[in-house]
Formats: sequence, C-alpha cells, structure tokens
Amino acid sequence: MVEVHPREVLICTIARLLDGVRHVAVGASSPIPAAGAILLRALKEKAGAIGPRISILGSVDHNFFTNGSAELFDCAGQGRIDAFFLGGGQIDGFGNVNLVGAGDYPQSSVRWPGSFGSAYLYFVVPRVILFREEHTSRVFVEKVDFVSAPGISEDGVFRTGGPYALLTGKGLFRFDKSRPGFELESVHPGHDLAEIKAATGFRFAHGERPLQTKLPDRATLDLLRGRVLDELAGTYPEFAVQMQRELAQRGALVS
Amino acid sequence: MVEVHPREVLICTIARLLDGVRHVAVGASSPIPAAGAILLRALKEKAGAIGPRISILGSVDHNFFTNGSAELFDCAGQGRIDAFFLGGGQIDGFGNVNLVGAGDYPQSSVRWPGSFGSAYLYFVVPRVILFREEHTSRVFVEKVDFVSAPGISEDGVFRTGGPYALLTGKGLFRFDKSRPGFELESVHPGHDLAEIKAATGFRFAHGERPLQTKLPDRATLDLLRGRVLDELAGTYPEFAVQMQRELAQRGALVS
Amino acid sequence: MVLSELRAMAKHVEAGMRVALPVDYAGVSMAMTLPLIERGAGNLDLVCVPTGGLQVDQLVGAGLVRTVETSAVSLGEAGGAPRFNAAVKEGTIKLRDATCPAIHAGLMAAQKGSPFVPMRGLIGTDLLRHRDDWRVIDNPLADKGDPIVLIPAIKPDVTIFHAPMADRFGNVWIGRRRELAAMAYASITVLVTVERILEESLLNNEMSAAGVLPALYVTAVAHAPKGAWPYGLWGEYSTDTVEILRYAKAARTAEGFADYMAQMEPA
Amino acid sequence: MVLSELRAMAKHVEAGMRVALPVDYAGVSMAMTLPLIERGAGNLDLVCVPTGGLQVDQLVGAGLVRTVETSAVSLGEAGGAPRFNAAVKEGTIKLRDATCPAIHAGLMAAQKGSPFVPMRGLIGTDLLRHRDDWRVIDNPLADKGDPIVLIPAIKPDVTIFHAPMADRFGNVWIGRRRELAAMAYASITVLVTVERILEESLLNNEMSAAGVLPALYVTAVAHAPKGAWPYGLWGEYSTDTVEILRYAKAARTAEGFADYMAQMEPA
Repeated sequence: MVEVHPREVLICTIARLLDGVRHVAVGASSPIPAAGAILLRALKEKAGAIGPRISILGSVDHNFFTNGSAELFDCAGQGRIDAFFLGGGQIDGFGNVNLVGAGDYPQSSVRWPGSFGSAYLYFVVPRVILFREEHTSRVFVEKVDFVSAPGISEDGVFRTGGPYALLTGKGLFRFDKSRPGFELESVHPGHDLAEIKAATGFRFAHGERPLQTKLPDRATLDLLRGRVLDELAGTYPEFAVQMQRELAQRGALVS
Repeated sequence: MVEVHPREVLICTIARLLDGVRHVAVGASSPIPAAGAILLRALKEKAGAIGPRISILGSVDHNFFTNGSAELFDCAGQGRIDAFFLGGGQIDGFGNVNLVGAGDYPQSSVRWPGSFGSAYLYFVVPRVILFREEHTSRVFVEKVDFVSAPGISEDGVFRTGGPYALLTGKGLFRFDKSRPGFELESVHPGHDLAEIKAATGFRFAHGERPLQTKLPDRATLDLLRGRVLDELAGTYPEFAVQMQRELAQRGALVS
Repeated sequence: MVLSELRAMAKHVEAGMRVALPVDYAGVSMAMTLPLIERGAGNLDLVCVPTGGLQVDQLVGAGLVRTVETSAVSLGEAGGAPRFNAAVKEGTIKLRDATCPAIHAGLMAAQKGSPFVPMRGLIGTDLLRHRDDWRVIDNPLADKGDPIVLIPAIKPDVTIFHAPMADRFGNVWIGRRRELAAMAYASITVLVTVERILEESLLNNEMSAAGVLPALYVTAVAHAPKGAWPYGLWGEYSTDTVEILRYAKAARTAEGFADYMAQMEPA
Repeated sequence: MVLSELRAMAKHVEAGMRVALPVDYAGVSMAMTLPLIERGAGNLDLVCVPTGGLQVDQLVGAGLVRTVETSAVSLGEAGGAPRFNAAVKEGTIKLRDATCPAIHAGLMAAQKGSPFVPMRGLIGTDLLRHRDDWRVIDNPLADKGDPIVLIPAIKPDVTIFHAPMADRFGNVWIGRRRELAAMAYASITVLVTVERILEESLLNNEMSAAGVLPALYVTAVAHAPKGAWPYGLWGEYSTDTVEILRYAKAARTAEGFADYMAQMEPA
C-alpha cells in the first residue's frame, strides 16, 4: 500500500471538491487549496479535458488580474468565480465565520487580522470551501463571537454563494443549507468519529459509521508529487520544499 | 489700428473668461475654446505665472487621462475641472441646453447627435461657458424643445456648476443665477444691440448702450498668431491652417 | 478564449441581444460590421459606450437594430449619422437617450455586481423624463431631500471592439482605453478583433500587463489588420476622413446606403 | 506636482487627517513612515486599502492613530500586527472593521463624485452591525424587499504610496496596481515615493501610458530607492521577510517597538 501524507489527503480532497468549477480563486497564503486546484487541473489535462482557471492572489504565475485588488471582488460579483476558500479563527455549526477576534468586540481578547473579503465573497461565490487544518473546539465553536460572514441568510437577501463543505485535519463535512448545518461526510485516516465529536464545539449530522476519506490512487499521487509540487513551488517555494522533504523522509518521494 | 479677425475676438474673450481656472477641459471638436485656453496659458506663462492645465478630449498632446472615457466625468465629479464648454442646437433664456433635436421627441424633425456628457458636466463644472458662433433665433430660442441639461435647478438639488457666460458670434452674455437669465455684457465689433435682439429668441437684460467687446492688444495678438496657433496646430491642423490663411489674406499675419 | 475568424465570431450574436460598442476613437471593430450584417441577427439593442458613429449607423441602416442607448450618434466631422437620423425621424428605432457618465455608471454597476449605482446631475433633464428605467430617490445618507438618480446595471450580452494586439492566450492589450475593459467586465460574451497576435504572453512583463484585458473576460479574438478602418486606431493609424465623408454622402438615402455597403469588400 | 523630499512631503499631513495607505504588496511607502513619525501629526484616521500591515502597525505604535478603517491588519507570514493588536486590546484606537470590497466601494463613490455606492453581501454580518455609517435600504429598483447596503464615499485627505517610477512631470507609473489610482482619485493630497525619476514623459508612448497615474492627481513625488523596504515592490524586489520577522519579535512590547524604531536610520 502506498503511504499517503496527511496533507496529500487534504490536497486530493480539495481537488475532488473543486471538480466541475471553471474558475477557482485562492487566497495569498493558501498552499494546500492552491495545490488542490493545481492537482485538479493536472488531472483534467491528463484526461484530455480543460482544467479550471486558477487565480492565486499575490502570485505572479497565477495572477490574471490587471485592475488592482478590487478585481477579484468585481470578478466574483460578475459570477466569474465558482469556488473560493475561507478559513476562520472560529467557525460555527451554521457556517458562520469569524476572522476578527475572540471575546467582546471591539476590545477582543484575541484579535485576528480581520474579515478580508469574506463578508462579500461568501455571498457571491457558489462553492465556498471552509478549510482549517486545526480541528479543535477552540476553532469549531457553537456560536462565533463575531460574524465576519454568515453561513446562511434570510429569504429575500441576495445570495448566490455560500458554504459548500468544511475540510479539517480530521475530516470532511458537507454543508446542508436546508437544515441548515454540517454533515460529516468522511473521516481522514487515523481519526475517528468520537475524536471528531470531542474536537467540535457544534453539533453536526453524521452516519453511525462514517466513511473514511477517499485516498488518492497511485497515478494521482505521482502527479501530485511531481508536476503539481513543481508548479506549486513557483508560488509557495517553502511549502513545496517542506512537502518534498517530508515525503522523502517517509520514503515516498517519486523521483 | 490692428485688424482683428472675428475669431480672434472670440478666442481672446474665452481667454478672459477662463482667467483664474486651474484646469479647463475642452471637447473634441472645439478649436476656438481650445485656442482660448492655450492663449490664457501662454499669457500666464509670459507673465511668469502658472497657466491652467488644459485637457483636450481626443488630443494626443493634451490628453492627461489614462482611465478611458469615463475619467473626464470622474475628474469633474471630484471637483478637479473648473471650466468646460457647451454648445447646443438650442439654448434658451434660462440657460437650458438642447443637444438632442428640434420638434417632438423622440421623432425629432431635426435630430442632433445627442446630449454627450452635458447632463452631468453642467451640474458639476463651476464655470460652464456656453459657446455657439451662430447667433440666430433658431438657436437662441424662448424655450428649448428638449432639455439635455438645465441652466438652473431647484433648491436642494446637488449642483456645484452651471452656466457662467454665453459667447456667440455677435456678443458676450453673463448668466445671472439670481434672476435667472442672461445679461448682455458686450457686443462684438461690427454688431449692435438691435441686431442681437432681433437674432435672439429669448429676453435678456442689457444696458442702454452696451459696451463693445474688449479687443486684444498687439502683444496678445502676436502671441495668438504665433505660439498659440502653432500649439493648436498639433490638435487642430485644419483650423490652424485656415486661420493662418485668412489672417494672411487680411495682411495681418505675424511672420 | 478561442482564436477565431470574423464570420465565426459573428455567430455569437443572436437576434434580440444587447450589444455594446465603443466610441469612435476607442477602437471600433469596423471589420465585424459586414460579418454582423451577413449574419443578420436583428432586433439588436445597441449600447454605445458612450457614443456611436459609423458602425451604429450601418447596423441601423441594415435594419438590425431595435433600440439605441447612447449619449450621441454622429459621424464627427462628416456630420450627422444619416441612417440613424432617418430611422429616428421615421420612428423605426427606439431611442434611449443617455449621457456619457450614465452609460459608464450602468456598466460600472454590472462590473461590481450591483443592481444600480447613483449618479449626480440629470435632475430636471428630459433625458431623465424619458427613461423609465432610471429612478430618482432621496439620498438615504442625507439628512433631508437631496434627490439623486439611480442608474441600473447595464449587462450587455455581447461586447465587440478592436484593439492593437492580443497574445495567443487571449489576453488583449487595450492600453489606456479602459472603457473597453469596463464593457468586457459587464458582458457575457466579448468579441475582439486585433491588428496582430503575439506569441509571448502580454502578462509576462509588468509594463505590457498594465494595459491588458485578461483572457478571462475574452470569448474570442480574430486577426483583422486595419480592422478599425475607416476609423483610426490609437497609436496605430489615423481616421480615413475622406472615406467617412464618402459614406456620409452616399448614405443620405437608403439606396445610396445599400449601394455603398454592396461595394464594400466582404471580410 | 512638486518634486520633493521625504521630510517636506510629511508636512502635508496634519493632525486629524484621514490617510489612505495601500495593501502590503501594492507599494507601501515605508520610506515615509519615519518622516511621518518625526512630523508627529497625530489623531490620524487611517484607511487601509483594503488591508494594512507594517506601516499601520508602526504608526499605531508611535501613537499617531485615532481610528483604523480596514479589512485586516497583519504582518503576513510574520503573524499578527503586534502594536495594532495591543492597541485593540487596550482600546486606544477605534476600529472601523470593513471588508475589502467595501473599502474599494467607498473609494469608487468618491472617484465618481457620488455620495455612496450600493454593495451586495454584508447583510447579517457583525461588520454591518458595528458600522453606523453604512446604511441598509430596500433596493428601489426591485419589486419588493431586496435589502442592500449603501457604502458612503471615502474621501481621504491624504494618500501615500510607493511606486517604481515617476517622470519629472509628476506622472507616476502604477502598472496594474490600479487601487493606487483609485486612492488618488478619491484624495485631496497624494504623496508618492518612487524608485527612480525619468526624464521623459511616461505619457509619451501608449505602452507606458497605460499604467500611469497622471500628474493631475499627484501632489508631490520624492525619490526613495528601496522605499518599500522591508516590503517588496512588484517587478522590482522581494519582501525582506527576515526583517519583518525581526520587527514582529521586537514589537511584541512597547519597549521593544521603541528600541526597534530608534535604531532605524532616519530618512
């Protein structure tokens, strides 16, 4: 059996979540989402199909914008961005995201950078993937202290986008707008439902015996460890080098 | 006495009307307003002062804009344009301007090109100079058939600009916002009050014996016939050549 | 982006579409005019950004136009636009008279994904009186009164223009004619003709990248040297005024217009 | 435009002014930070376009800042902005938390001479709840309901940024960083530092002109090689991450911040 690095599970899961999008935008410091997008494109191209357009903010190789930092948001408002990633200092069971701070606003006990474009993009990008590796009840709370961007909106509020899935270091959740809330879709290797329940501050739906997150096949791993990491190195050299080093330590590097 | 070409009277009058502005914008096919602006700048520079910035739409030498055709209007909206010129198929005694057509709208019996930017610029450029060489009761009507841009606005309507003066082939009027209406300030050489009254479809205020429009002195004429026509030739070659030819025919050309 | 040719590009235009066209000096794709007429998709709603000229007159003359939203239509030094003016007089086209910044405002609303943007001016004009799509409200941020006009988003189905160059990836160099980008941002389909197509990406250096409309917004590009003729193209060639005067004279009558168009070389 | 030097430029900034500063990667005039601190004009209302970093943290640390309007403040890879975060915790600065497109929207309103622009999103956020200057109305163009947020114009007194080059006429080359133009359009005073000053006009050819902020909008330009350091400048040099990490560590305490700033070379 091929040994798979935990981050490879995340990258391959992201590639699956992005399947079908025409244009995915990735934030400036998001090597794993970027790798997932690049992997999907490589897989599509290998299959003779057209892969997604990938815009990585702050990247030279993947910057198709020429109208300043407003263009990403304009582009999303025009319906030209199908998928985007959001993290969050806190995320709750309604998909609310807090990027501002913990405790009472404005004198937050812990202040995070701020909401960035989330308060807009969450409304207009159809497939927003919530991505946070740290899976603890500090991050996944019952109710966020500050709503940077709400997971759901009242009827009548213009909204063409919102949460699609939540990917963590322990598992993958889908967002069900109708309930609304998260449903555990799969658990990554090495983790289990009880552990996830203990580390999650909000209630979520789940099967009795959740599936394990699908692992990549050999061909996908080869593509990821070769071409994808090479392409990624143009924008995230340190991340690519670190991945290659860790893979080598595990004896998994495809040379 | 120096012979002065009628168009030189207009150009020198425009230079006087523009005195004090920091930035004047001139439409694409407006050689006389452009010449007036260039003359003012030359006079200021000769006197060691800073002349106005001149933006001539569609000119290469005098185009300071880099943000497409919206920039002129943005610039005006920011309060960065102090003076502009408007013509009009019809102009009435309240300073209303019609650039659309004569007769019933939309099936105008005579259709002119359209309102261009007048419906905005007239509101936000402090010193709009109405300029139309043809002085007939066909142009200067009691009431315009279509208001492209109104001379006055009701209280409470945001307005930082409006009509400042009306210059025609026969005379110069000032606009009095308080009345509101035009007042004849001066009559160009070769014309008189009775003729202007007969050619003007709206009522206007005037003194019993209106002044003659101030003629340029020799130094100003030299500047106009030399440097100003040379500069103008970069943008309006045909107009500059024609002026030079007519001046030569009158034996007035400064070589 | 698909590298295309003129007749194939014209097939993107369907009857009843809203089509945005640039002002004379910004880069009019005159090369697309005959293919559009050949294609014959009618009932077009033209949006002139912000004014129209020869191309608009010819599309009107060919009977393809239902409405014209514009701040002006003329042939510049060659005078009024003869087929447009005739159609106005005959009432065969519907007018949506505007003012330049209102056209820009409508495109900006679409660019931003907003339903409208507010605009100063306009109050008391007959333009406003005849536009049932524009709305006056009291500025909600002012203490009292302060009427202001809301311009709804203009979302063209198709934008068509001509530019100096594109690269083979579909990036188009529009230089400082940024209204072309505004049109593209607002539109579903963007058809571009260019003087030349480059091998190297225009995004590869910051100097050329500054003037680029990215391929992301471009549906198809076709090579069309002198594609703005008889209009000029900024930085490339001048307007052929003699030809425009010749057209203006010919097109005074419907017959003269038909004769003129018949002798134009098809693309 | 006046060709100036850093200390002279700083004199344009008066106490209580609203000052717009660009995002880390767009061209931050770090060269102006010490002159601004020397100048000592306080009670500044900063507008981060659309986020802030090192410069904001240093101005806050120096006690010059009253409010910060921003979509985020951080030192990127070097983590949270220490003096900003401390000031938030102590309540010594007022926050106007925003989201990136709302900052752009406010500048766009100013650029257009409009009192506001509408913006989608925002409804249901605590950002909106804490902003008494933003207003929710029902979209007047919709049949019913459809709440939408109005963002008032942001009109900075001063904009300060760094760019690769200007010409001696005051035209500044901003390339594709068009938010710098948006900031300038919206502002009364625009102060620019550049890597180099050219003899020939940047407007003289269409290729360079496409990336120019015209002198019309520029109050003063000063020559400041490596003027974005320790930030990088697009197309010129990379960020000095080691230096930013050094700052991040030092500025964890007020004393460490004071020591760090004291050993910086004055301009």
